[in-house]
Amino acid sequence: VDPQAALKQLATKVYSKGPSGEAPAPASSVTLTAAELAKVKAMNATAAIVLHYGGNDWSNAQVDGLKAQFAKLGIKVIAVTDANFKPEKQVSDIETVLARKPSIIVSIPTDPVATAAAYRKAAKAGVKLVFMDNVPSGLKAGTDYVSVVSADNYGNGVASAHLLAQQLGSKGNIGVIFHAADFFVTKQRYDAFKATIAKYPNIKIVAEQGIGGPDFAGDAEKVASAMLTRNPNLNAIWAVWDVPAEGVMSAARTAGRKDLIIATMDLGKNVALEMAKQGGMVRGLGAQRPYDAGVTEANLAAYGLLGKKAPPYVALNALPVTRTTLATAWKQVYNQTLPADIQSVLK
Amino acid sequence: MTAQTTDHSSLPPPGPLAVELRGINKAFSGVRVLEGVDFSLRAGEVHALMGGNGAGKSTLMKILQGVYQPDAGEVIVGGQAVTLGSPSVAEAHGVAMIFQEFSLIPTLTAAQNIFLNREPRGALGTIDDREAVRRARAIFSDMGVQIDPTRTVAELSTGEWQLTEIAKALSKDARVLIMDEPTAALSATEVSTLFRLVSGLKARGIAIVYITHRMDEVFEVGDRVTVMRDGRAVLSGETRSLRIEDVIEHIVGRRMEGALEYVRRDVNRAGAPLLDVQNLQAEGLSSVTLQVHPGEVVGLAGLMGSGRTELAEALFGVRRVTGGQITLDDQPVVNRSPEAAIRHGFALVPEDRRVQGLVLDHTVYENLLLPQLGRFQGGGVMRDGPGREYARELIGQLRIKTDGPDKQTRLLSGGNQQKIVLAKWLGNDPRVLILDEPTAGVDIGSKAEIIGLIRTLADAGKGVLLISSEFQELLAVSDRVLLMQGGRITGELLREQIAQEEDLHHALQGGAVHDHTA
Amino acid sequence: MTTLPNAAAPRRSILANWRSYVVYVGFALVFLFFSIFLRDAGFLSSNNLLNIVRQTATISVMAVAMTFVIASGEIDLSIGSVAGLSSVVAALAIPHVGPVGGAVAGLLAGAAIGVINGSLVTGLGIPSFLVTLGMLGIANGVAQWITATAPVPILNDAFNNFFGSGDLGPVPSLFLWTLIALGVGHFLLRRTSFGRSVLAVGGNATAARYSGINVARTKLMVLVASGTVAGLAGMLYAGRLNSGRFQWGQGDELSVIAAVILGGTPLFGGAGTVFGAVLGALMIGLINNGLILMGLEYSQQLIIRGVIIILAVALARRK
Amino acid sequence: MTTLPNAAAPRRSILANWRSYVVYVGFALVFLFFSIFLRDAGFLSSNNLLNIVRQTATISVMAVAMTFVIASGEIDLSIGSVAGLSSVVAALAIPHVGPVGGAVAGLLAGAAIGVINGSLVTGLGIPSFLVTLGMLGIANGVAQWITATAPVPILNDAFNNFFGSGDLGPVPSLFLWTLIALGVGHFLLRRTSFGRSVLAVGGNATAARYSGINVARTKLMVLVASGTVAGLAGMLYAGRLNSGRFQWGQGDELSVIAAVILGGTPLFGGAGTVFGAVLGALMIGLINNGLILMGLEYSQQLIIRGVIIILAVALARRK
Ligand SMILES: Nc1ncnc2c1ncn2[C@@H]1O[C@H](COP(=O)(O)OP(=O)(O)OP(=O)(O)O)[C@@H](O)[C@H]1O
Ligand SMILES: Nc1ncnc2c1ncn2[C@@H]1O[C@H](COP(=O)(O)OP(=O)(O)OP(=O)(O)O)[C@@H](O)[C@H]1O
Ligand SMILES: [Mg+2]
Ligand SMILES: [Mg+2]
Repeated sequence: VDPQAALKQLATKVYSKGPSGEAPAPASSVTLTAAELAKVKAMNATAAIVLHYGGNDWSNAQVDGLKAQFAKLGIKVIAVTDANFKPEKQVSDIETVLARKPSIIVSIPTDPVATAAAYRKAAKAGVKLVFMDNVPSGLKAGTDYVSVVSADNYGNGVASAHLLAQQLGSKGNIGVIFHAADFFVTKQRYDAFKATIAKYPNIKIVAEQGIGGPDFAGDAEKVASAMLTRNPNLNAIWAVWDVPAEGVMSAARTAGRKDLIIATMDLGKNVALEMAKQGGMVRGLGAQRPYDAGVTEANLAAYGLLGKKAPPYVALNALPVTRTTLATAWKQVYNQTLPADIQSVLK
Repeated sequence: MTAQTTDHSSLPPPGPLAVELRGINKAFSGVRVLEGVDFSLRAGEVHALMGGNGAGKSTLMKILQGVYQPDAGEVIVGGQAVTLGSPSVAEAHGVAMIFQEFSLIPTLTAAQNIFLNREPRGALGTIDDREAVRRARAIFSDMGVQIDPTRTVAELSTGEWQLTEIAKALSKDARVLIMDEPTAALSATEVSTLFRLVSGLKARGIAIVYITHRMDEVFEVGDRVTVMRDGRAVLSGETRSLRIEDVIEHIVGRRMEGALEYVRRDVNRAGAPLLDVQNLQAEGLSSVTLQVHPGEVVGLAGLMGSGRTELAEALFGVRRVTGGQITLDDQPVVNRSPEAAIRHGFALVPEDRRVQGLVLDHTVYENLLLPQLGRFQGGGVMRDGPGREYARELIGQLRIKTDGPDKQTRLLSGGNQQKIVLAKWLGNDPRVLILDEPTAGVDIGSKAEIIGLIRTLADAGKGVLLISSEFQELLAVSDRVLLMQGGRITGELLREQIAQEEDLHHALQGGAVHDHTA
Repeated sequence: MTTLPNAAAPRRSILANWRSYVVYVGFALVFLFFSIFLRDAGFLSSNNLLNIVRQTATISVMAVAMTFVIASGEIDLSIGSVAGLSSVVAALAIPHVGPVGGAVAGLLAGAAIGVINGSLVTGLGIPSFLVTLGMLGIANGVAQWITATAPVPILNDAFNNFFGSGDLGPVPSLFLWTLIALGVGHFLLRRTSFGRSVLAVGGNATAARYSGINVARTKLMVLVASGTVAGLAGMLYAGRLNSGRFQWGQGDELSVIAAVILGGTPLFGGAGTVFGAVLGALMIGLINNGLILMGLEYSQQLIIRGVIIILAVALARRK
Repeated sequence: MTTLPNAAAPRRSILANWRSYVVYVGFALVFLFFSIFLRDAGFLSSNNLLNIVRQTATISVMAVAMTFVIASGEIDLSIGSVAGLSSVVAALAIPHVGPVGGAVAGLLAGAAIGVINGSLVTGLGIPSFLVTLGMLGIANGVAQWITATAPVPILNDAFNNFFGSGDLGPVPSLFLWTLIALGVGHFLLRRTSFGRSVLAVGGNATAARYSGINVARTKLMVLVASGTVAGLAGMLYAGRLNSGRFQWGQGDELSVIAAVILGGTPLFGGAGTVFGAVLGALMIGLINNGLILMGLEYSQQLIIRGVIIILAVALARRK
């Protein structure tokens, strides 16, 4: 396989399929006319954002995009909740938020089964639901919820695999650190990575271990340290998202293995900084586009209010990031220019 | 075994043996505590068990109560050899005990404690606390004491919990009742009620073991006496055939003459007082005024709840003072905390050694040094060498019976624990010593030494305020006695004005004092 | 776990008072605050108030059992994990043995862990903190292992409604479970000799033994009860979330202990109030609910929740 | 927190023995076990052993301070959050005031929280469990708020090396920090009047007060120390991970308390061993490291870790 070509393909191709196997619609297809915009504005609608977890760059960017677009639509955001990865807390959050009778809930379900009843209750109450990434089981697009906007997590896993292969020259020994929980997003990435890397016959996974959190950086550090101890000839480590990757960075530093190649997903600030360094360990990552996703979700919510027919599944394609594309990627992910400290390192 | 044989011919026929202990041996981590002790108890008798601190009295009785198992020997209850594997087994055999150490549940009420594990039941088999309160109230009123059975034990004063322990044992309908120093925290009134109750129990054929260090009590209620020393029974006989001096000699191991008699000392009361308290106000106190002169021992006499402890606490900065003035050596002092009081030259031996006096889980050494950590440090660093040396000195001086300074304080006998509370303050060189029941549970030999010690301290110009419910002791050392009642000073007697203990009783009952010296 | 003499007379009585009303006053203050500030945000709607009860039901139920554990002078850190494991056991069992069998299996799993905890604590004398901390990991690991960390859906509506999702007329079943736990717990602690023994053992184990109470058996029973009730909490989670998963209940131990302490049970044993514990749980739920309704950011919610907890206790103390 | 009289003489002495050697025996057993089973997996390589020390350094350091807190009869649940907050404060400050100023700012943040905790506990008499639980949320919320939950990179190599990433010759700086904490803590607890006061206050606060010890000040100092040391742990996290982040240290409170208890300090105060606490932390690190090296699945690691903790304590008790 030629990683170069494969990565190029990613720019147009979306791997993930919708919850009922729907083909993905591009985000660019979701637009509102001026008349529709005015109509939505006149509704004085309200929205609640019910997150699975709020403490990372991805959530922040997503919320930024949502808030910015909701502001344009004249929709007031009345609550942002954070379930801290706990489904039961999320169920409570939904129930609580419903007391304020929002017109819209934008949410990412922590657990598709456990939260389904709560979302169904919201749908019954007439709330327009727009999901991120994942849909509660049993809910139907068009009737129960408006649409789901997903990053191409599978595609990101593919991207990270090709990027890693590219950096390794298609051969070497690697370690894999995955999320030891049946969590939709992280599982997709992991499956994609494994499937893709298997196409490189000279890349061998010599160590593989899951981490459970909540201290993902610390857990990853311990695992990475152990991997480096057991396999002194390890060339690269793949980490399932940026926070564990930071732990890998720390482990590599203490082991004196600054030549270790790290590939991961999500463009967090710390990994971006490492990537910006000349010879930094983080050589490639697959990024999502949370800001754009947020904007798209807000627009889809407006579809819901208007009763306009929405595509059931919208996906934003994966964004492979390397040192050379860092600045532009940052803009795409966060809708902001690259922070000064990273810029200064990049030079 | 040096048990004396006494002439039984003049005695009424002895009742059946309720309990017999034969050849009991017990050691704790290799240290022999009991050696071949024989002890017998008849139905309907009060058997006084005596001996120095650490002689093994409590340990022997705990074997009878099933708390400890003997290493050797036999326990015979009601004619049957029994194995008392736990307190509940002993209870099933009709044995109940008033423990010397705190054995109530502090978070439960007095009534709940009294009926613990034997709660009165309601209709549905649920426990009926109201009934328990009713019965507890009846028991208390039987005992002639006023304790609210709905108060939690943690809120009770030392004397009150002692009475609660007694009430608990009384409510059990035991055939054998062990009382381990039941009067250590009681004053005269409660003691006489207790004796009344004991007579009643005796008449009902209940066998009673009565442990005490107060000589007068033995001869008042005891039918028989057994004296222990160093883990052996060294004397046993009918009370009426024994002389007090003999008993003391067997306890202490030497003859002691006049140890508890007053030695007249000259106190100059003309000069400025060392401690001058004017109109002191605090919760439980109303306008207390008193003086202590240098070299003077002032006794505080009062009944339970009269406010003596409150006064001590107010002076020492434990209890918030709401008015009045304390002057020490013409300098006004304000003691907002014990820390300040100590800085100003006060020392307090508190009433309750378990709660206020000791960190029971710490070693003897650690407890002895606690009030003077500052003295044994240089630049913040503890100098354990001199500290240990000092602790050994104190252990020797007060004859504290312990395997060494590193023994856990909890494992010492009650009287020896009390000595530590006293010893803590000796190194501090205080100006004013406040002693609240300093000899509670201390054996007669040590008591004499402590009294001697108090005199020595006073001779060195210190002022001593002595609270004691034992009038014999109070009169042995006080140069002046203040009477307290209801939180105020109600009278003052020079030592010369008091001829005998009855005068003090009388005075406290509100009567005038007969001036024998006139 | 030995406690030590310390009956500082004046502090004692403050503590006694403190215990008796802080949670009531605190609860009232917090409730009043939100009632005024969130008048228009639906805070006082009966549905929202029932939500609070629903959301705190698992914590409330476990807090009732934890009151006994803490009152007896021990601690149980494993409850959250046990709830998760029990939910998984029930979910796996239901397709084979039906809803009743599944519930029994889940409860038995909890009880079995309680027996292990209790035996290790009383038999070997290992501090309950360590035993139950170890068990926290074991139960959690087993739950993850037997499900490969995947959720196990429960399709049986009877089970789901009975335990967590249903209503009895206008009353959510979770409300009833809370009431049952409260009633049974309160009765046991106040009106039975078992409850009395628990308090005695926690207040002074030696004295309790001298009074003929079997200290070891009492502690064992308390820990078994705690495990079983954690199993029940697992059923409630499973019913509410229509599935069993290792995550249910994770981290609850701290919330549960907090509810108990907030309710006025001292951390060192010898006293306890089941009523206070449930009110403590409700108060935490109340605060969470109110802060979300206020539309605060999560970070601000965290800060203000912390401040309110401290403030409520401090203010109540002042009165 | 008032403790109550409880004259459990026999259990005490068991505990005393227990305390003195369980962690040593347990540590030795675990070490031996892994040394044999992981001979070929690099377990005994000096680098791996140093890794264990590195990975447990923050826990070890906080465990030293927590030993004092627990010995004095209190608890501090806020340490993990405080570490996170301090790391963030330092990271934000460094670009403006340099590495020294940044470190000072981080430590001061920890100390300030300690002062607040201590004042609320001693001044208002609120149980430390509730105060520090409230503070856990507050510190965490503030850390999230001032960073908008984003990580704050630290580009200053001097800071990073000094605190967490560097080595002094062959010795990692984290090892040195552990040694310093151990040495200072052990000395303070065993050889100074402050340490004696802490133990006395935890053993019997009333008796300590009657002996002239300022109980409130002692507890205040202990909680301030705990906050400051949590701040130091925050610096170590920051240096090691080259950034400040609100998540650093989250959930550490339970590991730290576990290390202290495992080390032999009783949960209810009056006694304590700094040496044991550090060994307890190392033992937890050892187990984590060994299980990862064994290549077990995460769920299996959880189970076996729990079993080992219980087993190590139980076996050591038997000896
Ligand atoms: N559990 C124990 N472990 C070790 N030593 C003990 C234990 N219990 C008692 N001892 C020791 O046994 C000896 C006898 O103690 P005991 O309490 O029986 O004395 P006592 O005669 O009741 O004294 P006192 O008059 O002071 O109450 C003491 O030296 C005491 O230190
Ligand atoms: N209701 C209560 N709550 C808490 N502590 C109490 C209470 N009543 C009494 N105490 C404490 O008990 C101790 C002694 O009280 P009290 O005066 O009733 O008994 P006493 O010592 O036998 O009498 P005396 O005043 O003659 O010494 C004091 O420390 C007091 O603070
Ligand atoms: Mg005795
Ligand atoms: Mg008194």
